[in-house]
Amino acid sequence: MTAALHVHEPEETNDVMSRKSSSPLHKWLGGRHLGPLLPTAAAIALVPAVVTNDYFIDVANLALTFMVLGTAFNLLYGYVGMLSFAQVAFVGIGGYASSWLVTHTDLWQPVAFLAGGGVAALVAAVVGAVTVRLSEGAFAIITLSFTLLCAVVAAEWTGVTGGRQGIFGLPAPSLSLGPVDLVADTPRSYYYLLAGFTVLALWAMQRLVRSSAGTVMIAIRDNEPLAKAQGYATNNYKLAVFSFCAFVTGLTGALHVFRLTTIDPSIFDFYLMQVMLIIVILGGAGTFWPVAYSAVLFAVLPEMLRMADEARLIVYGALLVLGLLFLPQGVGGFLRARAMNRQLRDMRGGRS
Amino acid sequence: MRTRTLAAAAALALTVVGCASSTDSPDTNSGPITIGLSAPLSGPAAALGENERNGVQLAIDQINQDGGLLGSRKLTLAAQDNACNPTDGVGSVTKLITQQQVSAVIGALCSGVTLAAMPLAKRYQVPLVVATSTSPDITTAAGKGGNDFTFRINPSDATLAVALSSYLHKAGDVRKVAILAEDSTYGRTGAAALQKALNDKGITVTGVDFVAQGTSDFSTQISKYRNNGTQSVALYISGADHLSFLRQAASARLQLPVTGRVELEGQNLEILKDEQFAGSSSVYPYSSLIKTPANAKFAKAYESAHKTPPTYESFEGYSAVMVLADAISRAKSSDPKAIQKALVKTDFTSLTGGTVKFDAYHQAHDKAFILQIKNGKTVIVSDVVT
Amino acid sequence: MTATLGAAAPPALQVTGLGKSFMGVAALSDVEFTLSTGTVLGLIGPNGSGKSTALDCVTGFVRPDSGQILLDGESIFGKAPHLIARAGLVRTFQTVKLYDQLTLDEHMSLSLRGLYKAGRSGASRRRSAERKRATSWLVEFGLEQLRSAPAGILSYGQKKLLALAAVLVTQPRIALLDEPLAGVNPRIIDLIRDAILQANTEGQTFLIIEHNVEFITSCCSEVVVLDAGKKLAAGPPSVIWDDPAVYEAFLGRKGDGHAG
Amino acid sequence: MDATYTWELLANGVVLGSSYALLAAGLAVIFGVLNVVNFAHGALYMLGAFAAYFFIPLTGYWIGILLTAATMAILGIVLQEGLLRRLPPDGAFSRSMLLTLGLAMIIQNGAIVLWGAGPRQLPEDSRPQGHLLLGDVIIPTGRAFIVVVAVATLGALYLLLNRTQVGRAMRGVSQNPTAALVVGISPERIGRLAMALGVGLAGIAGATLTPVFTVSPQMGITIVFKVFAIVVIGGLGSVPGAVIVAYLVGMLESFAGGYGSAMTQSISVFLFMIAIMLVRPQGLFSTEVRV
Repeated sequence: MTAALHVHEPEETNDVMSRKSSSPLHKWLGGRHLGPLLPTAAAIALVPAVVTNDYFIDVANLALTFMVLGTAFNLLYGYVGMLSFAQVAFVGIGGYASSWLVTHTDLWQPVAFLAGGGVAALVAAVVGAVTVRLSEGAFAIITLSFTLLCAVVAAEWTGVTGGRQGIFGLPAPSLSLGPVDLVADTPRSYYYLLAGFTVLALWAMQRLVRSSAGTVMIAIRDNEPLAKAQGYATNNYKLAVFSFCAFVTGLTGALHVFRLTTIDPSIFDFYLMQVMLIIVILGGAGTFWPVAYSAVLFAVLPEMLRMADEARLIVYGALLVLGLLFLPQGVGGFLRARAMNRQLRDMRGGRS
Repeated sequence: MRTRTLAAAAALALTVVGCASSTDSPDTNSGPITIGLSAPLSGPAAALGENERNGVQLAIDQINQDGGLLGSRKLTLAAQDNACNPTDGVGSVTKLITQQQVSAVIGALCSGVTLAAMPLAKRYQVPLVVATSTSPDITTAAGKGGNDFTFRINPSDATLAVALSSYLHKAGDVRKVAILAEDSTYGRTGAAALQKALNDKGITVTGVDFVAQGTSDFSTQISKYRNNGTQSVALYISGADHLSFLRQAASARLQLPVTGRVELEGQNLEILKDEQFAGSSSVYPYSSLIKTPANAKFAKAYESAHKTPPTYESFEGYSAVMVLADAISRAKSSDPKAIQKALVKTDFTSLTGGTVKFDAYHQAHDKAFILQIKNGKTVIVSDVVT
Repeated sequence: MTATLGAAAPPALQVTGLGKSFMGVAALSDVEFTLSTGTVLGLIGPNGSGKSTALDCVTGFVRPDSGQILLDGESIFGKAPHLIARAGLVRTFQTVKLYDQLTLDEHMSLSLRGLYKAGRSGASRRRSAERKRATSWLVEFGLEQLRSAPAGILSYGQKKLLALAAVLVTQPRIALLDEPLAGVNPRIIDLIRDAILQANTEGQTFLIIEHNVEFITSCCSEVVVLDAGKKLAAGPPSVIWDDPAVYEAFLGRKGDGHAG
Repeated sequence: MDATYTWELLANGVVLGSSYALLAAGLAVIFGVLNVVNFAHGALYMLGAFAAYFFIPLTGYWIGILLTAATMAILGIVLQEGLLRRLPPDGAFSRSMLLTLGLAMIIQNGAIVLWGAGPRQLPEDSRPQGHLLLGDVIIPTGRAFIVVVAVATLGALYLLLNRTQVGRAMRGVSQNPTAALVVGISPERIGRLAMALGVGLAGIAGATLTPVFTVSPQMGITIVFKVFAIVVIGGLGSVPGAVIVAYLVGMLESFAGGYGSAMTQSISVFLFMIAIMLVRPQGLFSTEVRV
């Protein structure tokens, strides 16, 4: 899917501004933007060493899942400006596709997971082909309806989805390498699997937003007509990013349901979407790491706020409203604005 | 930029570490015995989960009043919300077992969550007592099916459906039945079981409609029943929808008896008393009208605490605790594995007068009841062993 | 990019019979004009006369109902905006459009990457030439100090300058400017006028919508007057101002309608 | 299955369509004038139903409906002044969508905390009694009232939008944001009025259903998505389009459910929407021009 992003692009950035040169590998990995990834990866790696209780490992598992889901949604909404309510549908589609493949075929699990992402991307390409050209509102509502439709199909298409009850008893992902048998059948072992995937996914997504295609994505969000007037096939970009995010989201969904060992139509519940929205809005739409960290916060927060779901949703709703009113750019946007002001002061200082 | 990121990463690590430090130390030989409950306490099924929790709490209070178990060790309840979805469900059960160190888990009301909880019970070797989930797959996987730690005390829908269709067949005046079920595991498995049982008895099913939970308009279905020769409507819907359907049927003058899994109590009963629903019946594993001393005591205590008669979920929650208490006493230990061994040998008299004994698939066979409305009152027509 | 432009070459842009209606109301009918290579064509008319609609039709942002639009003799009628832009028709917008969160440098390079075909062929020599050109425009407009600042912080006039620079740096076949002077102070008007004249001297072709009479008179070689969606008059500026019909259209309808 | 059945389905479709029309018209007004996709519409509809649940036993049916409409209209103004108007202007469109989503979460779950998740019904003596007989078709009075209220309300809305200065200004604004200034009405006033109308209509829709259905905090969840679909099919922001499509969808659902199953009924509107989007992405009655 990323290939499509490069239809229009040379493989490297050619900003007018010259950049510090570095080794080709370092540059390919992300160059100067690699910075935040490394400490984050280190923190992720540290968790199993300090957390002894399985339950908290499971909370950490959820945090990693939210990190990828939130970041993928951030890519769409924060960077390209597409308010897609279909993300939760892609979680479900990836989950169902991989579950079906594992329970009905002899496909190797990692391949089935990737296929789950692939199916999600494929569906996204079809949905996107119709919707990316529509107005913001129509896009939001149609992606929302698509999610609702997915829930109905999941409940109805009993032969494939197991109906209301879903597909259950999913086997733990395993990998046999000669004498070594790796099985992710406990929260702890699953954590390693998820952690590896999360770091990889974060790296890929951050690589995308820092690339020249990423600049075009921001351009589309900030002013789509201008991007068109500058010769960019904005709909193709939107379609490609939509599909790419669906792939990442679908793959995350696959890993999520195999951790739960079951999938049923409740995967399409609006709750997950609400969580993704809050993560992105309060983290700061269009800022990469603040959103990733806010995902961790909103996975851990329910543990700190010991309250019923209703009360928690009231708190979330209030946070959403207050955030939009008083911190419209989120924490990330606030920090960025502060950094920018400092930079501007320096610039002005330099001029005088 | 870099320092900020480092700070954030450190905060992230600290948050998780902070969580980890609050782990309790296990203690299985003295102090209170903790019973875990995973049930929906929020979302559309919250009302049912609340009923179950009330039943569980009542049982625990009664046991504690009578001096507790294993020589005056008190029972405590650890309840976790599972919101009726597997994500929260797995979290709730993992938390009960690994953090709150429960001796056994009761749950998880919604079949989908129960199916997700079963592997956890097996992995951590903690008994899971299923009290209200209806999916037949739970029993298939339990006991001989491979999951030794799962036990179910509520009857399967298939047996209830067979009992109901036998009754309808014998009663003789209903030969065409429409099924209206909610779009949930409960509704779908119930509807499928009843459809099969009715067909076996030669009763025609004129149609099966699955409505989304929270559906408020049933006018289309009501028109259909009025016009396609349906003689009775079997309901597998719950909560607000149940009442909603009955009211709309009443005001649209739908002259049909209802059957299926109808709660013939409370607001429903007010509507069903009317002549237009004459001959309505229901099959239920429980009724507050059951005339056993144990049940009378339970119903009275429940009603004084909650101002309403106990529901099916309250009964099952209460029973689950009682079955567990019985097993703990016989095991002479609050160790989960010992409780599991004792549970297998359960022979316990239920509130209904039936017997709770687990078969090879860890399925108990308590009594169920055919209920009917006569002269504006619910009466028990017959009971069956499921 | 055609390098050979002999006497027999078709005009840069030829529009004939252009029509467009919204909800049955004609916004444009039978509009025609011709733009020759190397010239500056002014498109004027009272508010709501259809100038911007005409520009939108030509650049593909609005799909015209009828007519013919030829760029160097080839039809671009009804094509998608980004394809028309890549073909060499590059525009600015009446309400200045920029990417608020992107830096000035990023604006320039996005514009070059999107539009300047040579920029994508990867010849590093060419790319460094582009880079130099971008820098020189920013210097010329006094924006070089702010090149790594996001465009959102610019003043209105600076935004207009940046939007113009982003078009001119790509050296498009035709630059279409929608009211480049509206709302900016005299100092910036001078900057913009000078930039347009300088680019024109270097061979740049322009189509400009503008209200500033003095600017039109001094910069345009040819003017087309639109009124109520129809072509009212055409000719060199000096001739046009003497046309009584034009005079009436402007004075008789002053303040009528809303932004068009 | 005969003529009576068809007539009965038709009558059901009209009743269903009337509810949808009230909701969809409100949603379309808010979108058209304020460019806000109101995610809280379902929650406000639920609030309207609860308001009527409290009012009707005290005041009777008709005054109860009026009181509900007035209360909800005031709530609309409060929401506009207290929240929507205070949104930062950049990117206001998606922000307003998310703001109303947050609002919906608060109202929805607040109602559960406040009133419990269980269903409530009006006491027997507060409900409209009896039923109408049209030929062989039985229509309960409460359901007939839905149609009466909807037609009267939508008629009044039509007059307001087409015959009054402020209404014309509102329609003008939906096509061009500066139009209100031209006729000399402040955009703030237009915004307040739009929210008052939109939320008031949602309230009326909820109120008319109170005597017929049960009232519960979850009642707004599913219906709001359906109404969104209706507004999209009608052409975002087109009030007449929304009303026409609402009745069409009412019919469609009634017949899809009547001759198919409840499941065909519930997905018919979304399939209809997808079909329309493929053929006419801007909706059936849209006046929008998009590239």
